[in-house]
Amino acid sequence: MFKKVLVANRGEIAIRVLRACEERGLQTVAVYSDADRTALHVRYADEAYHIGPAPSRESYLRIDRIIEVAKQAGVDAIHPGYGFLAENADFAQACVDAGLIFIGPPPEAIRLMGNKVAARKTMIAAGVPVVPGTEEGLADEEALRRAEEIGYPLLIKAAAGGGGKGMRAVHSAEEMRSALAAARREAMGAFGDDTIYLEKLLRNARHVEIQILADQHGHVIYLGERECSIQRRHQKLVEEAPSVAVTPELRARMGATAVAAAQATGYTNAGTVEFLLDKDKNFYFLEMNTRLQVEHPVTEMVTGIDIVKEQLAIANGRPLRYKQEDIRIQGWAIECRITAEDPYSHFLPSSGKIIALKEPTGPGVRVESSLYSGMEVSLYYDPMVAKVIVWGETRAQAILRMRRALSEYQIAGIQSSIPLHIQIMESSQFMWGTLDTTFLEERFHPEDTPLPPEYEEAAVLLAAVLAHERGRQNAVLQRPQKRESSLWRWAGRGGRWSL
Amino acid sequence: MFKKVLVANRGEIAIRVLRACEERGLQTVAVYSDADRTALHVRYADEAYHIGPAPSRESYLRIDRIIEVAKQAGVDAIHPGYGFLAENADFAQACVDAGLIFIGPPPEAIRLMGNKVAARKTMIAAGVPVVPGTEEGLADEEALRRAEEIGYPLLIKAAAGGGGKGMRAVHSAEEMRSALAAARREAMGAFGDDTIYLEKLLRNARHVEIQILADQHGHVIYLGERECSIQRRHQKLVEEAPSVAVTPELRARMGATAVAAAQATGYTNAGTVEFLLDKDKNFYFLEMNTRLQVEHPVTEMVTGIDIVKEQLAIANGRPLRYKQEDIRIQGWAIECRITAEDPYSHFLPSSGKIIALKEPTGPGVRVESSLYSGMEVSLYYDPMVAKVIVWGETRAQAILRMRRALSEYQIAGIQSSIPLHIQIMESSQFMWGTLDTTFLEERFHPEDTPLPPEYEEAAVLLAAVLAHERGRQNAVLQRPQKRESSLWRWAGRGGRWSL
Amino acid sequence: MKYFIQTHGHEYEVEITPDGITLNGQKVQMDWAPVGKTRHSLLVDHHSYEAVARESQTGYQIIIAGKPFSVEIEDERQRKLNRGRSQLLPTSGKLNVTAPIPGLIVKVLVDPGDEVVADQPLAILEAMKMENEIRAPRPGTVSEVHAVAGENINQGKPICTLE
Amino acid sequence: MKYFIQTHGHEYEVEITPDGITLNGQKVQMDWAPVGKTRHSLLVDHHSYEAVARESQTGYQIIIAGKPFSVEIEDERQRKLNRGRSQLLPTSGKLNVTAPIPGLIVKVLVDPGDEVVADQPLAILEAMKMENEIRAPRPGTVSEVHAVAGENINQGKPICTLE
Repeated sequence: MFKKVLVANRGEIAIRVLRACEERGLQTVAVYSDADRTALHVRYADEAYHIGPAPSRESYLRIDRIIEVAKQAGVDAIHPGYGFLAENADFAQACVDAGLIFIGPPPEAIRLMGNKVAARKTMIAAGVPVVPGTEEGLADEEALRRAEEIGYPLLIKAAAGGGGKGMRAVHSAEEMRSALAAARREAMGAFGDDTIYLEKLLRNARHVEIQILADQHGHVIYLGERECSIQRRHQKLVEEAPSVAVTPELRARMGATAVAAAQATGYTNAGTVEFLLDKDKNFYFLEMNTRLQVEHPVTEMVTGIDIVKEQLAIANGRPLRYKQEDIRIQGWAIECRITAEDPYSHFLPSSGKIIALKEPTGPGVRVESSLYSGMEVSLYYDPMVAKVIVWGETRAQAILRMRRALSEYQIAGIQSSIPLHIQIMESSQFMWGTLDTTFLEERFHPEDTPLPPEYEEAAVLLAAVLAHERGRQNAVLQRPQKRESSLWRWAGRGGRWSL
Repeated sequence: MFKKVLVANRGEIAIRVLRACEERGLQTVAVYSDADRTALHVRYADEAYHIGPAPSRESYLRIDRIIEVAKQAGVDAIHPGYGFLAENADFAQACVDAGLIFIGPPPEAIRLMGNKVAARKTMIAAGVPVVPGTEEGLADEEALRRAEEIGYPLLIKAAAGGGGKGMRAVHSAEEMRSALAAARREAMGAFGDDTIYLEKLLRNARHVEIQILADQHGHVIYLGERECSIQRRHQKLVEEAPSVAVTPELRARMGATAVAAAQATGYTNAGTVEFLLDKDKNFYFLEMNTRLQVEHPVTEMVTGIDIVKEQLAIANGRPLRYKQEDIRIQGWAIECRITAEDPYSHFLPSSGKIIALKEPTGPGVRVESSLYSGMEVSLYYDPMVAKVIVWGETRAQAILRMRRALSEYQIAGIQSSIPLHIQIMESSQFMWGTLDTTFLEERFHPEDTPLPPEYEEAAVLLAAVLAHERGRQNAVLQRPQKRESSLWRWAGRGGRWSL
Repeated sequence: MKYFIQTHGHEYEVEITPDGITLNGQKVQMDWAPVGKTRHSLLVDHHSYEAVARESQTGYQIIIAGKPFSVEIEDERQRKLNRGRSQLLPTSGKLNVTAPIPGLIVKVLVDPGDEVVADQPLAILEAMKMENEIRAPRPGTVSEVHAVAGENINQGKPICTLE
Repeated sequence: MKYFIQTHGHEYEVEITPDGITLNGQKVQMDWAPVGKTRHSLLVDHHSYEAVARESQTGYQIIIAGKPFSVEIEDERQRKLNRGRSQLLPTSGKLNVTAPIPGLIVKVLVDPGDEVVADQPLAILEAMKMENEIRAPRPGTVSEVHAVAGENINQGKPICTLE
């Protein structure tokens, strides 16, 4: 039984994992870069160690520094969160070599699933349906030739990829060369490797994924599906569980397939098998994420199972506490990813100091956030700064609750994706649930949702009042007499500020 | 179907009700006193109306003003929250007379249950077991005589009472006269009525209550029990659902009794039947609360049912959406009431400005709060300013999660009950669940839980550093030279503040 | 005092006098209460709004119910001053297109002499691991290109100049 | 500089010099980062603490992990000054017992001449609808009673005087 855990991550996921450890009575160790000395995860952990400068290559990606801190702090286990080193087989191996428990799958499973070609072969052998496509490592000319065979539209994908980086959709042969160049450039920048492969782009398909849990004793179960079709540039923005497109029968089939995929790779711990689901309810293996996912809370909300705590139990060698028949899906959960980006200005990343912050709460609302008042949001790391997750008895109730929660969320000092999320929640297409992965970019038109005119009038009136007050104060400062009483002052026993 | 609701309350419960209305797509109206112009409920509602000065007698208890605002704003229905006018039959009647829907039981049921003697008689007739005691309106001499018949210990209770006001426990005949005087004084102050009655005090009994829902079509169901034995001066401090003392068989019996009690009074909407449960699992009717209760969220967390939304549906004339067999208790929920009181100084009410605030969040944590940074906590209203509710798969998990949540809760500017709650959650007696209504006052010894010495050392070091920095700044101000660089300054690329 | 206000392409006129406040000539009943430095509670004819406001160069950035409003404001005096200056605004003259955030110039998509239309991508800037397109704020001719691919560029530095 | 610190009945000595910081003579590695005005992050030998601190009359009120610490602090200079004055502290002289919060005096429980022990209730003060007992901070004789039942009393006003 381990007693002390190092969380090799930052941001909301580090806090998520720290909380789970704390609730299990485990001691916790955080690591931080120069940019994160006052970050919430540092303040939350029992202990914290500095590991380097702000750029992640020099801190959160430094396997050597993290293993060194783990030894210095005397931890038994390391949780990698998601991103950074979470799907780095060398890191998992380095943990094992240092006598530490890696809270995740064995290095071999990470390596196998990280290699898209090997993963594809393993899946085909295990009877898992896959999307038509090529092997990795195509030269440009070969890619052009193979593209004709597969047919357009298709996707160029980075072999080392993940998170939509180095991915491009191509709709015709003419676009192919510039798309190849862009994908390789982005892949090289993000992963130091510009190897690419091609995959058929399924039109009007949904992104539906299955959460699995696998213990070290050969038991594998699935916790139902998540619908993640609301994406922008292949980044998920909104996720929900269950999916309106998945019937109990389909859930059982997809679940069994995901379990078979995990078993074929000797998988343990929590993982996710991602599928494309087409209109005819055919599903195709996309990839397996060998780690905790950003959107895991929606599954937690509808199953009542704490996935991070199960990760700790599995890593401890415990057998699963649940059988497949114990898993019940209750109600509906939705997650919105709050990013520091300006949705009104081409989603440019936004940085700055948080000068006012109010996060939503109340019934059925959960916030996973790295934000605090006074925080400097920098451009060093992923722009996702918080997540709002809601639960409702029905999908409609969950949507209404999400609208309520988003309208309560106040972040001043940076631009955020909140206005976009509000518009998605108010769009009739989203409410009908007719989603696919092109919904956001092709069929969602934020400008179709007009802002209520009374909000605009309130903003106009507030601006006038603030300008008026500022003018009055300036006028008073210029005159060397006692500050004159404001028109807006406390008006006696009525107790109201009013004109 | 009503469209616009006035919430005749303030604080966390007003916000709770406003959120439920918002999630049902209803328009909302808040009312506020002079003290509450910038309160969260005013900022949360669609509309807000001023109703008078800070003292509640001149604002939140002004039936005439509230009905007038309801007409002016064109609302269809009024939700009273808890406290203030929630159990005032005249208010419910005034709503009905004004053509407004009162979101609660009919005035007759409120009146019947508000009269302790009538309620007792009705319960006895319905076969509900009651605690041995007297009728109301005893003179002191008669009370002394009847006390001998009932036997000590006993309780003096205010006939108009509620919330522990005007209640006194008496352990011997000698204490009786001064206790009578104190109870009458407090009852007169709180309710303008010093009528009292006596009730046997059951030793080592638990306070266990049953939540019921009753529609306008004769259906009544129960949503399981809440354990509310952690009390101080008859005020609940910690509540949980389910109760460790209640077996499924006992739950069914108490539930059926609560349903019979509701049916005997023509009850509709949400209500709570309070029982004392003795060590031999005998239970006795205490009183019926004809309103939403402070602790309703723990029931919501374990049943998945939103009680406030059900109140709205019932008031709209809808039949209940649940049958008794649909109600499942899943996991465990605990609530801690956060009050503006100093637990280290005889629970003196604490007022002041909130200068720093961080509320807990994350998996399984719900906060219902009236607090905001910059808020002036006044002495005009109830000292309960927030509630923390957690859900866990087991009671142990819920306790650990509550500890985690409480340690995240930072309120600076006032004293709060948080330290006491942390100590309760850390006490082995609470963990074992061996509770009764005397637990907190007689058997809980906060001083037995020592503060970890390393926290004390950290506090000492911080104080030294702050004093040192202040001294340095003063020294610099006195010398007319350039501000000298702080020992604590950013130390270059290491990026740490350190000595 | 009269204020001339623009937001989302709509124009408003607000007048504040000791007698009251009018919006486009209509009297409104208004109750304003600041909550801390940046937060405000407004009751406009009893309708409640909570807003977060920050000053901007030309007015205020205001968020209400999660929705952002860029509000530009002039009082009578400023309006007269600005009217006099309006010929000088670079609606057709030289305009530097600058980096809105610091990052790496991945590619410059235009050359001197190119005609561009409004919203046409001019360069690709990488920040936070994602590529971002820098677009033309208005049509024009590229007169100069200042940035080169591979360059780390600071916020506010010019990428190219339009004429 | 040396600091003499008391909290919860424990005494500590902290010394801060340009070379480092010691607690009761033991060297500690410490990293302090303020977060806003009242919040502080401390790393003491890598152990992380988040604290909220406010100044008090004699030191600081500090909350760590929900637990409050009243910390009294003197530096070397102050300690010398205070030592000289300590005879003047009213440990046995006149002491006014004052209302800790505003409220209504419901009842006064002592009369002039009464002997009281520490913690004995002296009066009942109603605030927030609840009765609160005002207790003797130390033993003594009641020399004067200033408050009367039914009186609305302000914070800090004397209720009675002990000798």
